[in-house]
Amino acid sequence: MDSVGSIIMYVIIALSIVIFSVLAVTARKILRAATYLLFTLFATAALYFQLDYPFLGAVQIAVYAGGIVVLFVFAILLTSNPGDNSEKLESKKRFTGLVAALAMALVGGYALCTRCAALLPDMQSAGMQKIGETLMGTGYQQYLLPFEAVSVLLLACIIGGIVIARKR
Amino acid sequence: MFDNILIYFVLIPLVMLAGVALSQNIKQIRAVAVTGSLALTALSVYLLVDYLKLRAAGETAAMLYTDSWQWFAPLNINLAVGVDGISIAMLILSSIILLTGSFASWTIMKPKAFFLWLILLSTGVFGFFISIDLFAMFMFYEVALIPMYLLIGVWGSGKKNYSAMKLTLMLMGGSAFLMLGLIGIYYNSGLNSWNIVEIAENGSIPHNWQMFLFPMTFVGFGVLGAMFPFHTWSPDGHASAPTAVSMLHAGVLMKLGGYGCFRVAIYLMPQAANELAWIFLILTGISVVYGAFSACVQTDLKYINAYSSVSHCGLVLFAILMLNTTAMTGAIMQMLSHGLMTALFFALIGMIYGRTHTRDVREMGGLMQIMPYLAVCYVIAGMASLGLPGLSGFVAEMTIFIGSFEQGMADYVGGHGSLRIVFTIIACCSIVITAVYILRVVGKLLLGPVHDDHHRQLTDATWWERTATATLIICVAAIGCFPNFFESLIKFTFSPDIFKVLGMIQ
Amino acid sequence: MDYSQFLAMKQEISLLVVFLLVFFYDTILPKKAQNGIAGFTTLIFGLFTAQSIAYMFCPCSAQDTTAFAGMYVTGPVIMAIKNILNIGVLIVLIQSIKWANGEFMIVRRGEFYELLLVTLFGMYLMISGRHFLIFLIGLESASLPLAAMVAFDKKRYESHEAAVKYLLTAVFSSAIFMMGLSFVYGLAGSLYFTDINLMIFGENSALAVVALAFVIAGIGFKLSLVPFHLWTADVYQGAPTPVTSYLSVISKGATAFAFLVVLIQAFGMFYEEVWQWMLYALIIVTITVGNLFAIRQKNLKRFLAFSSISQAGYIMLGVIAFNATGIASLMYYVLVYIFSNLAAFGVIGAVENATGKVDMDDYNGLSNTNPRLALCMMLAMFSLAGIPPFAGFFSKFFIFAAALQQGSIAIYILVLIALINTIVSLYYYLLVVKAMYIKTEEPCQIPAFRSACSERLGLWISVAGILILGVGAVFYNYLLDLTTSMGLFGSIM
Amino acid sequence: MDATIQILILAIPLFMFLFLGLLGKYLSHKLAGILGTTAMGIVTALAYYTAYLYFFSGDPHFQDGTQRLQYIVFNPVWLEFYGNLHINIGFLLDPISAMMLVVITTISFMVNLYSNAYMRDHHGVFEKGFQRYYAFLALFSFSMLGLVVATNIFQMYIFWELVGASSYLLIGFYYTSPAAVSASKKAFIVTRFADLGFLIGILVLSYYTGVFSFMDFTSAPVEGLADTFKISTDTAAAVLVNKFTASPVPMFMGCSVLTWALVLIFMGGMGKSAMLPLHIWLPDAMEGPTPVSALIHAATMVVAGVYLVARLFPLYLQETAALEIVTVVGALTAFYAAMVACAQVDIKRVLAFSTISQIAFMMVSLGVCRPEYHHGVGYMASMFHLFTHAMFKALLFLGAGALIHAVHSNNYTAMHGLRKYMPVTHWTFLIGCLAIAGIIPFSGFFSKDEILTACGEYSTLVYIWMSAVAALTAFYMFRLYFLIFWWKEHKVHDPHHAPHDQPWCMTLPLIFLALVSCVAGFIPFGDFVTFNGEEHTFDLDWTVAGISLTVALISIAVAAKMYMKENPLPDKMAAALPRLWDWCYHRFYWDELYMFITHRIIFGLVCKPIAWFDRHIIDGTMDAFAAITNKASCAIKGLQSGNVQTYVWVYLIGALLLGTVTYICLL
Amino acid sequence: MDLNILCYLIPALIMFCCGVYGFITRKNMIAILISLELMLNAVDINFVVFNRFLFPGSMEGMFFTLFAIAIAAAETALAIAIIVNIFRAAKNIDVREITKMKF
Repeated sequence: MDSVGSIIMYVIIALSIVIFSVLAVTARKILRAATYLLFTLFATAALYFQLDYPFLGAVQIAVYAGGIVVLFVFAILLTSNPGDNSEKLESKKRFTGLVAALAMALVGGYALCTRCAALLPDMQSAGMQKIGETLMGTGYQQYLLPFEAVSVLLLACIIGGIVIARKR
Repeated sequence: MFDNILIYFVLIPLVMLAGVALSQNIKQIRAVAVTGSLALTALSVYLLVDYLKLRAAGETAAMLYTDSWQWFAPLNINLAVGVDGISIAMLILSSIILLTGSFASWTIMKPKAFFLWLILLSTGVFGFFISIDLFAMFMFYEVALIPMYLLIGVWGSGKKNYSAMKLTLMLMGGSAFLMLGLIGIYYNSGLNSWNIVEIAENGSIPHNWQMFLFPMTFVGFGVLGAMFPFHTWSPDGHASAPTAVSMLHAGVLMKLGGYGCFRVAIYLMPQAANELAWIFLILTGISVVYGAFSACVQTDLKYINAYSSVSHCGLVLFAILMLNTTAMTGAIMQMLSHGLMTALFFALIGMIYGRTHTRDVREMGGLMQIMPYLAVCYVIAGMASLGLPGLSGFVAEMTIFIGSFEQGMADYVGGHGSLRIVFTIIACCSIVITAVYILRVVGKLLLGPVHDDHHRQLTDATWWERTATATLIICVAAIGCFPNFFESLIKFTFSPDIFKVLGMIQ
Repeated sequence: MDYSQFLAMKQEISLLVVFLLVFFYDTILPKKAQNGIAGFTTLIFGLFTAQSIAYMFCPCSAQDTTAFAGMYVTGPVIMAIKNILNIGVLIVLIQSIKWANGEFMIVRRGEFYELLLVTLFGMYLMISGRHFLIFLIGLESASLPLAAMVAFDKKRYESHEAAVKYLLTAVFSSAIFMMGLSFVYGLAGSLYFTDINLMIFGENSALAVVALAFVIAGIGFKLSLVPFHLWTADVYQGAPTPVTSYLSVISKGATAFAFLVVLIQAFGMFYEEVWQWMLYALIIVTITVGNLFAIRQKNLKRFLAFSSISQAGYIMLGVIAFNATGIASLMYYVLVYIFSNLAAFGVIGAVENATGKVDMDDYNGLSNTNPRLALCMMLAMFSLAGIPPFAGFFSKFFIFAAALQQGSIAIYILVLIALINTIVSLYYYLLVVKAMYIKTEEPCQIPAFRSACSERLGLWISVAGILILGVGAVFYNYLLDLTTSMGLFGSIM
Repeated sequence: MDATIQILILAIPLFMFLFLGLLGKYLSHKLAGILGTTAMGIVTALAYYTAYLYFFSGDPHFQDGTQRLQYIVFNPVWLEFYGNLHINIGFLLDPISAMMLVVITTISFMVNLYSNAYMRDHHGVFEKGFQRYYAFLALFSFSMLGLVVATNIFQMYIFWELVGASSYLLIGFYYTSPAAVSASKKAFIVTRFADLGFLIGILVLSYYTGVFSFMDFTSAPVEGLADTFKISTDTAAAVLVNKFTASPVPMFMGCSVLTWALVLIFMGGMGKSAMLPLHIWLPDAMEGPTPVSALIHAATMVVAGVYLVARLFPLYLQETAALEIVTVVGALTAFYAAMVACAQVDIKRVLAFSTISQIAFMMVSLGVCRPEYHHGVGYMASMFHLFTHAMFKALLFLGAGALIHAVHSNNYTAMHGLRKYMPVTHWTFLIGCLAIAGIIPFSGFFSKDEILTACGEYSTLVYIWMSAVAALTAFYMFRLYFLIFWWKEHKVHDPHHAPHDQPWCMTLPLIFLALVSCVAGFIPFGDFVTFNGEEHTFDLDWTVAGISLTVALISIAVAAKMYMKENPLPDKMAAALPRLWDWCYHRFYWDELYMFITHRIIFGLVCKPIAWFDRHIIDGTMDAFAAITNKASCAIKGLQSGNVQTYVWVYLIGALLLGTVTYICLL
Repeated sequence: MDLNILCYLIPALIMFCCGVYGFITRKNMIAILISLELMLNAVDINFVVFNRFLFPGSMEGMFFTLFAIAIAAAETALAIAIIVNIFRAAKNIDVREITKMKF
């Protein structure tokens, strides 16, 4: 039996996730869409906090909200032609989009509903020490290798981004 | 490796390829082509003599000169070679037709590339006939097919693009089935071997697999053997192909089909062959008369001959399906006979076409007065085709009819249905229809008054053309006059196989 | 924390060393010396390849090695796979020297090589990774920098368009893939392949099936299996030719291996081998649709894109075979495919560099003006079509044979469909041959030209491969020995 | 016994064929003619010698008391099939083959000689292809000789085919003339069609007996002499490996298999011997040079059918149903041909129909022959008539050739009243006509009389029928005779080009054959040829002879009345019976019927539809595969719309479908 | 009343579907990118939720999310670079205009 507070908290988070997601993909103005995205990301971070992953929530806010959305805003400003920042959707596209989304929802929902019915178990929130060791460890379920690998990936993306974005 | 005589059937063409590639002018190319094919002919004749000697000395193995070199060892794929009487007959046929084909393409344009492809094709042919490894056989088979595309496409005439593509695709379609069949044989023979002799002797392909693999292989080879309804590549292909290619294709490549049907489909899967023969008997029986009837109303010389090939090659497959020694002997004879005679036909048509620039019988006439040599040769070829005694066609057809009738009556009397006998009689009817279309062409093309006065200036055959045609005529007549030599060669040498096959059926 | 585990990753580390050398060459050396970067990279990559191949034969590498608690595995088979890729990359590098030395490329050729090496690194990780996180990072490293490479040809609008399409679909695909992974994680509680394989044993819930479908979709995207292939043609057409050839052979080959690993290692124990049936359907659709699209193409690069789609279908036959022969055949197929396709791209690249023409109609009569290039192209086409005695025939035959080893009727039908499709593919490969050799009535659009030494070298190597790899049985025999000796559940499993 | 002579009989013509065929164009025309004629002369001498040895030497191989034996001179295997089935090329000596040797070589030699002059124009210039002509004649002689001496049915078939081919070559000798070309084609194809029946008959026969050899069919070996056989009609001894006697006797569609085989074999004979309804080629075959007509289409090849039946006669005797068919076909043909001959204008056609009619006589004679009737007189009569007919018909044809050569036309309208200009031709022709009409003492009288006797023994109906035919024969032959030599005076425009008798090498054969026709009737044929080889003396049945003689004389008188002098009677007759005349003139429209069957039905309803079917359905199907592939390719091109959103849509739906479909299938 | 795992998974799934919908319907490429971010984020939530509810003992899901965030960042950066690039080339970032290559 969860506490009423956590349920209320959950309802708020879930509702905001759903509502802001929908808004993010339906907003006419692109800048607004980015803003709704930001709210969605915040709601996600809140979810992480609620599920006892404070570190992850922090990372979510820092990277997503702080980094990516800012990037989006810059990009929007860079690429917007005056006057055409509102878009109209063709009805046909909307239909196909709806079909795809609903199909996905149906399939995914069915798949999840038939298999998953667990309740929230107790868990000790992992400390930074533990997280650090896991990140830097080489043992089972420790992630030094991905950590190193992702660094290469990031480097490559930086190089790629530079080479693409520069004017020559 | 080089102490096996058979390997030279592949090596000589390879050397010829190199020779042609290094040649500087057309004379050298001709020299290489003629020398090489003469060498091949000599080699095959030597092989024949030596083989007969071995047989006379009491050699009873199914295949002689067998040898095997590891190739893809983990998959048991070897380069296994070996020949029996049929293979030798086919080798002789191939080398003679290559030789005459070289003469027939004496003045071809772009000779270097032409001969390269032609010799590559014959490499495939020779390799196919000496191989007793399914994989190697299949590989050589495909090697022989693909040069056709360019040979027809580049040197052909008429709607060559269409024909070349159709021919290639249809034959490759056949080989698609074939590949499935061969791999299926490999996995289901219980031996994990690609060696035909081993599979035939020790393998046991389960019955239900045979029922699946037999049609695959038979259709696969049957496409090349111009089996109804997969024959339509033949008229267009032959009509568009240059002379030497038509010769080799009708003369040798179509024999690959019959040979393969026998060597793989029937030899390895006799039970299925026995049970499913009726389907293919109907198809091949139809081929025989259908091709002949179609030939009756064609106006293009090459179409006539192509349909005639459908008819004759249909007879080959038909006879093979009789599963009876006599008929099978006849089938092999028919392969030899048809190979030589159709090569002769195509050579002559090419020569006539080269002069008149038309192949439409309606636009020619009275050529006997203009080019008597070619005309007489054409008549001889026609006579061979309609089965005149003294020429090869008669011997082959009669052997087939006798054998088929024997089997058909045995079936009928034994209560196994009258399909064989009915189709034998239908096939017999082809001798009349053949006469109709052959004489029709001879009458229209060669006899009668000269149709086109422009043709009067045309010349008769040149010496290389005479060589080519005379060689083929001599061969046709030799088989026709001394059939027992050839027939006993074939029968004696392959009867152990066939008796085994039949033994397994009964 | 045992950092010595990195020592197991010799190939990756050497590759990174190469990467760093190139990176420093590019950034530190003065402008003047920059002209040599193409040659330099090719050279040291060549050395790296040689070393890597040599190391493969070293007895010390005959054992499978696991590192990072099973997150990373290497062994003879995997090294062979990587070396196959290395050889391909080396040829691509050689062929691209001329292009990279072009005036337009001067400012970014260093980055080209760096990105290329990183993507290769990513592929290494995909092949060696036994944990989906590593796999994902590898996949992304192999995809994202490629998007940048696709956009390299800044003059051409198509290049940008291709990059956008590639990137957007790639990210979408990885989202689907990760969704699938999340389901897998939900089921198995671990992302280690071995754990998944154990936990998922006999699993037949909808969640598992959907998860598998998503994972296959994510990887199928990189392999361009139908219906996840739609980006392929546009990207191949838009990308610079060396990048296209890289995409079509190396990226595809690496993913094929990775796919094999994932399916067999992580999902092999799935309920009734569901993955095989999924693959079954995908193979049929892939081969057929790829072929159907290919027959109408006019642009050679686009044409080869569709051809590579259907080839991917054939490659998957090696996976569905689910046995040692299948693995060996798959490796061999990829090896041969690398040589064949690179020969084709070598010709296209040479012609494009010299004249800028990539349409099939431009090739009409090429045999008259550039007989050698035409010959190379023809050999490549024959090899791709599976015509003996060229290597393509052998690879196709063996992959069919491997698939049929399963022996079920279903697999026979599958192979029959594949075989019938080879007829269609033969048709369009012959169209190229026809253009070059038969349509010679009009003068050729491409004048006679002399291709650069590097291009010729690349072509020579490719053609030699086409001629030797098949008839010379050692290659296939070696691979088959390797996979059988390691057993079905050897390092790759 | 030494076989050299017999080998030479076959080898010399073959060699001459090859020699003249290959090297002929390097020889002068004259030399070629001389060589050919000489060679044939040698062969004739050898054949005579062989026949002499056979009939008169009394050698135990040939004769056992009064029983003549079949003797195989040589018989090497040519082609083996299975079991005892093998084709041998051998040389069989028995009464009929010995007789045929004589007939063939005689006529052939005469024709060779005759052609030396005939194949030139009036200035002595040889015709183009003269060497070729002699080569073909040699080929024909070889084939025909091989046919008659065949030791087994398949050898006979082989030479049967060769004879057909050489006939084809000779009919089409004037290959620039479309009529000759089509005639030769027709001859070949019609006989080929008949040979199909022959072949199937052989197949049936050989399957059931397991042998090809005539001796094994029809003879019992004579003890002590391995290659000598006694002609036997005894069922038990006749067939060696006898599946026919298996019980129950194999039946097919209500008849025994043996009947089927024999009828089918007879079909071959019908073709070669131009029996109804396969006779249509023979009149057309007259397009060939006239000596060829004499040789092939009168004396030798066309009687091959009769010879075939005679050869297999012991087998036919076992299945009289087949013999009935022979009789009926023969009787109908005889009457039909005689009717038609009455209305023809072309003298060679008249002779051709007369030939058909006479051969039909022989057929009927065989058909009515039974051992119990007068010691099988029909068989002997048939062979006798074959012999005499060969002589007088060759005579008539050669005479006609002389006429044609003189007036350059085949039609009697160009001749009329030639008797004064060409006396030798006239007289010899008259002898020929008398012989064929059956006037004593010419040869035809004797042989025809025996035939009618045989018919009378068999059935009165057949006897009356055949007598009527004999009457018609006398009528049309004398119609012809009178129209050529009488009717009205010949108009000569230019005395230098008046018709005249031909040089000696043309007249000599005429005279020789006329002499033979005069005396041959007195040969005691029964001493040489009987159905079972035993000598038997047949006496003339004077009742029959008297009746037939009377009838013949009346016919001749009618003919004389109608045609000796120019008068309107024939036209009136024709006008009185317009339909009959029309049908006779148009040969009862058989040709039209055949044209209809071949062109409309075979070509129009079989070949053309098949060719169409092949091009449009079969080929169309193959093309349709390609078209469908192309269509499919175009149909799905929208998938690749270029829009990345479509791409991911397809991607997602694909992935979802993959999952759901698999899941559903798993359930 | 207990909060089932589905209570967390379903919003994530909806988020994902929104992303799908957005990708397919939006014209602006940046908007498409935003949709993609939603999808990736939904996946992250899934991982975390599964980790928390089903396998609280380990941190696999959490770390996957951690790396996924990094990857998403890299992706976005690169994507934006490319979009800016094409904006320079085509003066337009309407995805429906970017269809020069097709069929």
